[in-house]
Parts: sequence; C-alpha cells; structure tokens
Amino acid sequence: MLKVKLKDITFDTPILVASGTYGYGNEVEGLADVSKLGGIITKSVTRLPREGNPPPRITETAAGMLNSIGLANLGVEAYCKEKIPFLNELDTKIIINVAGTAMSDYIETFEMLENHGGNHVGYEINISCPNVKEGGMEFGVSPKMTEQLTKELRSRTDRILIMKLSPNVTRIQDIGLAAEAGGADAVSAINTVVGMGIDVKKRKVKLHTIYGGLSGPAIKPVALACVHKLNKVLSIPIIGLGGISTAEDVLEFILAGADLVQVGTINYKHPSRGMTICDDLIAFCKENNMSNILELQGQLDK
Amino acid sequence: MLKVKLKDITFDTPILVASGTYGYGNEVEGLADVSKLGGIITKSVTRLPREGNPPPRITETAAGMLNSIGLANLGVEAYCKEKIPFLNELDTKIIINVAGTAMSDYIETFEMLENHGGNHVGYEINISCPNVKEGGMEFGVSPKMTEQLTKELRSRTDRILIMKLSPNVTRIQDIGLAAEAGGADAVSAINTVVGMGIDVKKRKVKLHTIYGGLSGPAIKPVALACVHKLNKVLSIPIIGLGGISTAEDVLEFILAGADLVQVGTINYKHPSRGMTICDDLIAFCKENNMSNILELQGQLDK
Amino acid sequence: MAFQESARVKSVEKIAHNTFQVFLESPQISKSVSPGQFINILPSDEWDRVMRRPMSVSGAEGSDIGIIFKAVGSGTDAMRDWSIDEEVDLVGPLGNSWSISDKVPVLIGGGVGIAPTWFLHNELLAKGVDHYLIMGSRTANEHFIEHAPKEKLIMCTDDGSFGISGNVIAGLDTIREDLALSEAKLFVCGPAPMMEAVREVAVSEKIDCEIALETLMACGFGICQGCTMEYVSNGSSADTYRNKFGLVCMDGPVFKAEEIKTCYL
Amino acid sequence: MAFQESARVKSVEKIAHNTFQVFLESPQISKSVSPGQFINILPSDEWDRVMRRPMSVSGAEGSDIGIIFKAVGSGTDAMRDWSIDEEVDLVGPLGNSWSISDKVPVLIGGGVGIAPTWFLHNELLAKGVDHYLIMGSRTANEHFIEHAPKEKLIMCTDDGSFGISGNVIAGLDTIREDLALSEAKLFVCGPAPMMEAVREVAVSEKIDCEIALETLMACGFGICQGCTMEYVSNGSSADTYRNKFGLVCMDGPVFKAEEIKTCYL
Ligand SMILES: Cc1cc2nc3c(=O)[nH]c(=O)nc-3n(C[C@H](O)[C@H](O)[C@H](O)COP(=O)(O)OP(=O)(O)OC[C@H]3O[C@@H](n4cnc5c(N)ncnc54)[C@H](O)[C@@H]3O)c2cc1C
Ligand SMILES: Cc1cc2nc3c(=O)[nH]c(=O)nc-3n(C[C@H](O)[C@H](O)[C@H](O)COP(=O)(O)OP(=O)(O)OC[C@H]3O[C@@H](n4cnc5c(N)ncnc54)[C@H](O)[C@@H]3O)c2cc1C
Ligand SMILES: Cc1cc2nc3c(=O)[nH]c(=O)nc-3n(C[C@H](O)[C@H](O)[C@H](O)COP(=O)(O)O)c2cc1C
Ligand SMILES: Cc1cc2nc3c(=O)[nH]c(=O)nc-3n(C[C@H](O)[C@H](O)[C@H](O)COP(=O)(O)O)c2cc1C
Ligand code: FES
Ligand code: FES
Repeated sequence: MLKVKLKDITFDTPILVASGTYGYGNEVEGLADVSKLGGIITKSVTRLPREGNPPPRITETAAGMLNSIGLANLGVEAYCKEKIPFLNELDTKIIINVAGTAMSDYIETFEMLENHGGNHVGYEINISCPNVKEGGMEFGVSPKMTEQLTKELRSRTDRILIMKLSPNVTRIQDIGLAAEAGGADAVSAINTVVGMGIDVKKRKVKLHTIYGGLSGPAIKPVALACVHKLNKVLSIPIIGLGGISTAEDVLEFILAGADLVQVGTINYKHPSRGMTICDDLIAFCKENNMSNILELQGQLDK
Repeated sequence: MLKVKLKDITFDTPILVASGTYGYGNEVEGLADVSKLGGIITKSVTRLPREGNPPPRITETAAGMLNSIGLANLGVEAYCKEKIPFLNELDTKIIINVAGTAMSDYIETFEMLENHGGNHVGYEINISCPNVKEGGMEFGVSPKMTEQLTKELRSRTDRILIMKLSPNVTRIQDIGLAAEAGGADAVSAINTVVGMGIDVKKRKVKLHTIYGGLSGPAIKPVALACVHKLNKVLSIPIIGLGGISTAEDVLEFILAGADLVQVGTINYKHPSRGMTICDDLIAFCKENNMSNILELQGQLDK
Repeated sequence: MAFQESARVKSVEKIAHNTFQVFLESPQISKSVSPGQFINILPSDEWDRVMRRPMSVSGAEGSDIGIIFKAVGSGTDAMRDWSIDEEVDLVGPLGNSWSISDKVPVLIGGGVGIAPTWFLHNELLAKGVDHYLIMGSRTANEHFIEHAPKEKLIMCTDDGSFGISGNVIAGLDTIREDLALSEAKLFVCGPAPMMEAVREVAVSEKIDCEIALETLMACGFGICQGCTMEYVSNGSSADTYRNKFGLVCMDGPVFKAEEIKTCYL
Repeated sequence: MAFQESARVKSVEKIAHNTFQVFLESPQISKSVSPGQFINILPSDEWDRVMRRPMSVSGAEGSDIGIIFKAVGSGTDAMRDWSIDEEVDLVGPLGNSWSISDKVPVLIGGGVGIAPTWFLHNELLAKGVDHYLIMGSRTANEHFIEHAPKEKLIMCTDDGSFGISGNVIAGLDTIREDLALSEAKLFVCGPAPMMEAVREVAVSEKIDCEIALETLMACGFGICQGCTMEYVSNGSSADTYRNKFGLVCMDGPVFKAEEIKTCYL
C-alpha cells in the first residue's frame, strides 16, 4: 500500500530519512529498524574531509531548531572505503547526498562515488546548505548554475538524480524548473530556512557562524507552500520535507503534490518515528479503502 | 530609559504595535493602555475600500499562524473621514501603513493622507504583503521598483517614511539598500513568511487563498537574521519585528541591530503585552545600569 | 467593553460524554455578559499556541460565569484538567448577543453549541418566558437533560437512542402542531451542518431566526480580521468594506439567518 | 547499544534547593549503564520542543536508575512534576564512561554535575575503593550530604556557609597534605567555570583527570553532529574529520583534561 516508484526504483514506503538527520543508518541500531523505511539519505559528503563549524552548532527555537554543522563529514575517499561497504549491507535503499563548493568539486565527488560500485539507488545533490560560506548556495539561488550542475551530473549517472532546493530564494519554482531542464529525476524541497538566535544573557550569537538553518515543525507551512508551488510547474516528482513529524504531516505533503517525503529533525527526538509513520499510513489507507497512498495525490480541494 | 529617536521624532518607548495586529487602537479599549506604547502602526490602508479575501483567512501552525486577510480595509477616503479624527485624539504616536497594487495607487493614497492634516508622525509602506494577487509584492521583490516608489513618496512628505520589507526574497539587503537609496528614514523587517496549510480530513487548503503569511514565534529566527543582515549594510535605522512575544525577544532584536521593534501576533493573545514588555525593559535597564535601552546596540559578541 | 481578567476556577464537572461544565469566578465579565456572548480563554500559563480558545458563556450568576465544552484537542484538554482555585486568564465578554422579541422563543442547540442556548434557556426561565428547548446529538450519552416534550424540552438523537429519533429538524417538526413557526423565533447554535439545516428551513419558511456562528479566532475582538463569515449578497460593488464579509467576533457571533450566506466557515 | 524504553517513575524527591532526585524503573538501561553515561529524556508526552533533555545517570540498582537534576526551565520543571507510576520515554544509556585506574580516585562535582560523580562514588563504595568526594556549590542549601573531611567527604561553598569556604579548588588543596595529586586521578563534572578551573590545575600539574562535559544535544547518539567540543590542536591539517571537533554525546561526555581545549561550550 505504501510502495512508491521513482524512475525505475520501487521504494517500499514513501518515507525517507533526511540527510544529516540519520547519520549513516548504523547509529540508530537498537533504536529503530531501518528496513521499514523507504530509504536513507546519508549525511552530505564532500570532496575533502571537513571538520565543520566550531561550537556552538545548534540551538533550540520555538517549535524548531537552528543548526550550522557546516557539512562536517569524512570526505568522499574515506566515505567510499568506510561507509559504502556498510551501507551496501543495510536492508533499505540508500541515496547518497553530495555537497560541494564549486562545480569541479561536485563532479569529482560524484565520479568517485559513481565508480566505487555501491548499491545506492541514487544521489541527492545539496545545492542549498546555508551553513557554509561557499556551501553550494551560489548554485541554490541561481537557475543557470543549477541547470548546468544538473546537466553535468546527469551525464555521469543512470541512477536517480535528485536536486535539493533551498527555500531562501524569491522564486523556488525557477530553481526547480532549472533542475528539471538539466535532467533531474526529482527535486527535494526544502532544505533549512536561514535564521539566527541571540543569547541575551551572554550578549552572544547562539551559533558560532551567526546564521544557521531553521528546521522542525516551525517551517512546515513554508515547506508545504514550496512543494505546492513546485507541483504546479514541474513534471518531475517532488520529494517533500520540512517539519514533518506525524503521519498527518506526510498526508499534507502528499496532498500538496509530493511523491515521497523525508523526515528530518523529528528523528533526533523519536528515532523510530519514520517507522511508526509507515504504520499509521497503512492504517490510513485501510480506513479510506485506498490500495496505494499516492491515490491521495491530486485530491486537494482548493 | 526607553526613549528612542527616529528622524526628528522621539518615541516614548521602542515598542510599536505592528500593522494589522492592533486595529486602529480603539478595539483594545479596556484591555490595554495605548499611551504606554511607543506608537501604533495602523492596519494597511489602500486607495479604494477592499473587502479582503473570503474565509477561511487564518489558521494555527506550530508556534505561529498563517493569515490571508487580503488587506481588508475601508479605503483611504473613509479612513481620512472616520479614522483620522479618532487617531488624532489617541495619546500615542501614529504611523499610517499604506498598501497598494501600483505606483499610482500608493501615490494617490499617500497624497490624500498627507493633505488631510492628521497628527500622524509617519508612514510605513507595505511593499511586502504576500496575501494579495497584486498586493505590492512586485515592489517588495524588486530593488528598482522599491527605490522608485520610495523616491516618489519621499518627495511628498517630510514625515517619517518607513519601507516594510519582505523576507521572501533571495537577498533582503538589496531591497533594504534600495529603500535607503530612495530616501527612506527607516526600514521595517519583516513582514510575514509565505506558507500554507492543508486540512487532511477535509482534503482542503486551510486558507481560501491557498498561500498565506506565517507569523508568530516560529519566524523569530528568520526575522532576527534579516535584521542582522540589514544592519550590516544599511545606515538608516531598522525597525525589527517577527515573532516578538517577550522583553527578551525585544533585547535580541536590539542586539541584532534594531532601533525600534513591533509586536504583532502576540497582541491577539495578550493585548497588553506591548505595555508589560516596556515595564520589563525598564527593569532590565535598571539591573544593568543603563540609562537608555539602546546602549545595548552594538554589544553583540560574535 | 471587554475586560481581561484572572478568573478563579470554582468547579469542573463532567456532564455528558467528553463534555464538561466549568464555573469561574469572574466578577467583571459576569456583571456585563448576555446570552450569546463569549469569552476568549488562555487554557494554561504555558499555553504556547498563538491563539486563545473562544467559548460561549453558558450562564452567569453573581460573580460567576459558566462554560460548557467538549474536550477535542490540546486547549480543551488543558481546560478539562483545570484544578479548583486555579487562576485562568480570560478576555470577555465578547461579541453581540441574542435579541429576544415578542415571538415565542424556540432554542435549538447541538454539540458544543449548547452553551449559548443553555444560557438563554435559563434566562427565559428566570424571566418566566414560555419557550421551547430542542437539543440534538448523535447519541444518548451526549445529552445531559431530560426529554420532556410536555415541558417543551425536546431531545433528539441521530441514532434514536434517546428522545426523538432524528436531527433537530425532526425535533422542530414535532412542535409545529403546538405552534405556528411564523409565531416563533428560533435561536440556534451547534455544529455547522445542524445550523445550516435550520437556516434553510428558516429562510425558506421566512421564520425569524438567529444563528450563533463559530469559526477560528485569533483575537476575538476585531483586530485580526481573521474570523470572517460571508453575508448574503446585497448587490453592492466590490468597492466596499465589511458589506460582503462580517467578523464573527464583532458583528456576531449572532447573525440573522437571512443575512448568512452559509454556516460552513 | 542504546535502547528507547518506557520507564516508570518510582520516586521524586527534593534533595536540596531546587534539586530533585528521581528513580525510574528502566530494566534495559539499568542493566548496561556505567557511571559517566547519560540518558536522553522526553519530559512529557506533550513535549513540543524538538530536543529531549539529557541527564547523567546518578545510580543504577536492580532494574532502577536514578537521576539528579536542577529545575531550570520547562523540561526540568515538567520532570519535577512527574507523578509516581507515570511512564517516561527514555533513550540510553548514551556516551562513554569514567575509566578508573590504579590511582586514587578524587571525585569533584558541583551544581547539576553531581549526578555522574555520585554514581561513581557509590560504585567505588560498593567495590571498597578508597576515594575522595569533593562537592562545590554557591551556598549551603545546595548540598545534600555531610561535610566529613575525615571520611574524605569534602563540601565547599563559595559563600562559606557550609564546609570549606571557597570553590572546589580550595577543597582539592585541603587533600594535598594527605595525598600527592600525582598519585590521584580526578573525575570532574560540574558547571563550566568549575570544570575549567580544575582542567587548568590538572593540565599544569599533569594530574590524571577526566572531565564529563555538557552541551546542548539534539539527538544524543551521534546523528546530528550538533554537540561538538574542540580538541587541543594536534597539528593535523584542516582536511581531517573528527580530529578537531569531537561529539560530546559519542566521543564523550567524558574526555581527558589534556585533550579538551575549553570546557566552555
Ligand atoms: C464564538 C465561539 C464560541 C464557542 N463556544 C464553544 C462552547 O461553548 N463549547 C465548546 O465546546 N466549544 C466552543 N467553541 C469551539 C471551541 O473554541 C473549540 O472547540 C476549541 O477552540 C478547540 O480547541 P482545542 O485546542 O481543544 O482543539 P484544537 O487542537 O485546536 O482542535 C482539535 C480539533 O477540533 C477541531 N475544532 C477546532 N475548533 C473547532 C470548532 N470551533 N468547532 C468544532 N471543531 C473545532 C479542529 O479542527 C481539530 O480537528 C466556540 C468557538 C467560537 C468561535
Ligand atoms: C550529557 C549531559 C548530562 C547532563 N546531566 C545533567 C544532570 O545530571 N543533572 C542536571 O540537572 N542537568 C544535567 N544536564 C543539563 C540538562 O540537560 C539541562 O539542565 C536541561 O536540558 C535543561 O532543560 P530545561 O528545559 O529545563 O531548561 P531550558 O528551558 O532548556 O533552559 C533553561 C535555562 O537553563 C540553561 N541551560 C540549558 N541547558 C543547560 C545546561 N546543560 N547546563 C546549564 N544550564 C543550562 C539555559 O541556557 C536556560 O537559561 C546534562 C546535560 C548533558 C548534555
Ligand atoms: C543538524 C542538521 C544537519 C543537517 N545536515 C544536512 C546535510 O548534511 N545535508 C543536507 O542536504 N541537509 C541537511 N540538513 C537539512 C535536512 O536534511 C532537512 O532538509 C531540513 O532539516 C528540513 O527538514 P526537517 O524540518 O524535517 O528537519 C540538516 C538538518 C539538520 C537539522
Ligand atoms: C492577521 C494579520 C494581519 C496583518 N495585516 C497586515 C497589514 O495589513 N499590513 C502589514 O503591513 N502587515 C500586516 N501583517 C504583518 C504584521 O504586521 C507583521 O509584519 C508580521 O505578522 C510579523 O510579526 P509577528 O510575528 O510579530 O506577528 C499582518 C499580520 C497578521 C498576523
Ligand atoms: S477574531 Fe480577530 S477579528 Fe475576529
Ligand atoms: S547530540 Fe547529536 S551528535 Fe551529539
């Protein structure tokens, strides 16, 4: 009832876990059964290892949190050696999230992953991380560069290629259309919203980098609007995320036009929420006599 | 301790109430004493009366709400006749918020207000309402049109002229700089963030207009980041707003660079919160041996 | 004029399935409230939603007011858990009120809409005004008063488990022998489908009828303009204000049946 | 391996000013937890912040674990209000633990940092390992055990109202006559300034020392990378990962004094 197809791949459920919010799938051992997920999108990997930003990197906000991890990761070479063998064994689909700071960066990382022979079904390209000085945001705000990058990567893989979009732009549709024109199989929307926090007592910014990315329930309305707008102009599928914490939230995103969704920040609080959401979605299908959850799509009454 | 000067006008406190969240100051009679506020920014007025959008116009979200009132208002002619005499009597400063859909609109409305002889100290120009098809958003996203509109209005008044900015743009600094170049005395940041809600049970959008404006504590991190970014590039003062609900929130905005602030959505729940915030700010000044609250500005340690 | 006052919880009682009656010591509000009006409640000190919860007043006596509510979500759950002597932040009284005429009052309530009709019922009893009270619900356990047609208390259940079998329209029909509805004035509050059904009867039969609408409210006193209802078109152009849309919190909650376009808000 | 389990509140006791000790029946966690480790707590079912609240385990006996905390905000306020038999959602045990060596243990705790030292203290007592316990606070009412230097229980207060007058460094100095600190191993947890002061002494005098750091945590088990501390530079280039920054939840919370750049996080 929850099977969803993207390109030539069938996901058991439409529930993926968002990049940067589930590690590499091993950390949750004992806390959650990843085989119940549609798939795992791994933490952004870059060409070279990155230490990430100095602390403090996170802070709580009303119904959300700010983060500026700064793409801390072990770099693509170590990733291929240390992570891919393990990921190959996991009983769920793997999508590798790739980040970069320049076109050449993305391409090199991508080629190394593509040539390494992992079992991953696709890539999600992070062109929208607000937490790194040159963290791909130039791509995320420019339709032209988005299209160009998508084309370069498209020519290098037959696996699923997903571009992850930023909400921090005037018209997200333009970036989505550029990804589509470049040959992406899908877009993910949204990455975090730029925000900031101040500790009044210490008279200090709450994040070392001053600005960070807002995630969690607070941004759900923003994410839904982005997905709905994209759905009006794109013909490729949309993967919805931003503030999802219940099955009802997932249904909202599907009604707004998403084919799959990702759960992010809620994983920290409830590492098995993705799985219980799947149970709730099955119950919903049964109650509503639906043979597949995506029958809900297009049923939004305006 | 709370006196703050903007142009040639001294406000008793830096606490204003945001447009659309305090009516015309008479509705709160019995609930709050407006003479304790720095001032009231009135609900957006337009050239012609507007019925606004059909219901539903509001919905609750995590730590916030969405609205699409659609600039419902009685139009500038009735405003001059019915509201200005009353506003002239109020024991607080009045700033009139003006909205429009075309340059000529704004100018006509503006001239009628300017020639009517109200006691208002200034204008806030709404170029950023996301809830009207042509609600000034073309201005809000275009530096060129923002500068042009500011110039036109600047040439027509010596009162305070404030441009109210939208967060729904790639670079709010560009719009702020355009307002400054056009001769604005200050900018207000931010108006609401575009969002959407879906009622899963009814399979219906939660607002008649599909998209609406997100306000309340959920957007405070977004607003703070906008104010901080504007403060780095502008030399005119910034009026901060977005999710303020406590005196501590106000201190955050002042540390981020705001000279004055506005309280918005919280007024619905606590109509006298603006006043109690003033009391708390005075206590803060005393505790910290400050003779004026703005001594805090520039004390942000990064 | 509305007040913001800290009221003291005097009692919390379960009166029907998931339905609670609370009395609050609220001297300022109790002094000036009329049937049909409502209050806007902060369910708890830690309440972090941006909106209060509006509730019709179900009665006022001395310095106390009553409310009757269903626990349907976090706000009403918090209210159900109020403890005696707890202080609760209220704004009220808000909105307009029922206007009684020379005609025979027929009060029609259902679901969470019983509170304002209950207030009116008791006021009419106190004034010795003869009237009917029709209450509808899905099933028996939602009722808390007797079915006594002779005393003009008419209970209806959709499933026929108590009183008249059928909705409040069926209940209304049972009094037609007694009373020509042209001589009656209906006072209605309840779930939207119920109000809509009565509205249609009232409009088509030209029966005097007032309906207390409900919708989401951010402020409750006219400053957010979020709580709109739509008036039956009066032919005026688009260049008007507050002719097409009324504010339920200020222009209502009570509207004449014939001026309401739909009760679904 | 960490578990998520629904634990049952067995007791809630106020043990000092604004400080509470709670015992929870938590069979899986209690079986595997070691001193220094922590759990991540959902303060209530309705908890709508995005982060749980981490708490060091202060003891484990049978199927129970203990925690000791200060009520400082909404999460700990909710925990203080837990009722007996309430079910509480826990993730744990998390993080690494103290490593005892042949040297004489000197436990140093203060403020909310007493829990992990208390756990170690009791474990050492049980094992019959002779050791010192130094606890610091601002004033007398924050202490809950006796000042008994002869029994190696040394209490310190900043205002001199109880035990040694001064901070834990003053307390530490009082045992130097007894024990050459080169023969000691310090186990430290407390407010950042206290840990930082001990770290400086330990590093400059080359005393064996482990410090349990605290910082904001979103997940508690390594998936958010938000809980970073900074290592003393080891000269490696920027092209590395997890050499410069460690995760308090996974690489810690216990670190060696000499590898920590600062205890202020
Ligand atoms: C003028 C006025 C008077 C009212 N008087 C009463 C009264 O006397 N007694 C009473 O029980 N309720 C009354 N209500 C409705 C009451 O305000 C809501 O039930 C309450 O706000 C729900 O809050 P919650 O946090 O418990 O539920 P939420 O968590 O906000 O919502 C839970 C569920 O209830 C639904 N819901 C929300 N509001 C309403 C509503 N107005 N009607 C029906 N379903 C709703 C939501 O869609 C959701 O599915 C009145 C409303 C208005 C506007
Ligand atoms: C590994 C670890 C172990 C911990 N063990 C314990 C323990 O055994 N006992 C205990 O009482 N606390 C412990 N803490 C701290 C505890 O997690 C916080 O006190 C708690 O999260 C505060 O939550 P709150 O919702 O009550 O306060 P909030 O509302 O989140 O914060 C209220 C105030 O407390 C401050 N605050 C928040 N976190 C901390 C902190 N870590 N230290 C000091 N002040 C803080 C905030 O800045 C704010 O001013 C531990 C923290 C970590 C990371
Ligand atoms: C701590 C943290 C780290 C993140 N790291 C990444 C990352 O490495 N790459 C990426 O594309 N997105 C990253 N994200 C963004 C999430 O994948 C997601 O787009 C965002 O958090 C919105 O979804 P949510 O509200 O459900 O969390 C991160 C988010 C958080 C909170
Ligand atoms: C119901 C509602 C109506 C509003 N109407 C107006 C308006 O007419 N003109 C305007 O400039 N801003 C309007 N705003 C935006 C507020 O002035 C403010 O910019 C925004 O709500 C963010 O602040 P807050 O989070 O404190 O509410 C409105 C906001 C709300 C919630
Ligand atoms: S509820 Fe705000 S105007 Fe009616
Ligand atoms: S708290 Fe998430 S990685 Fe440490």
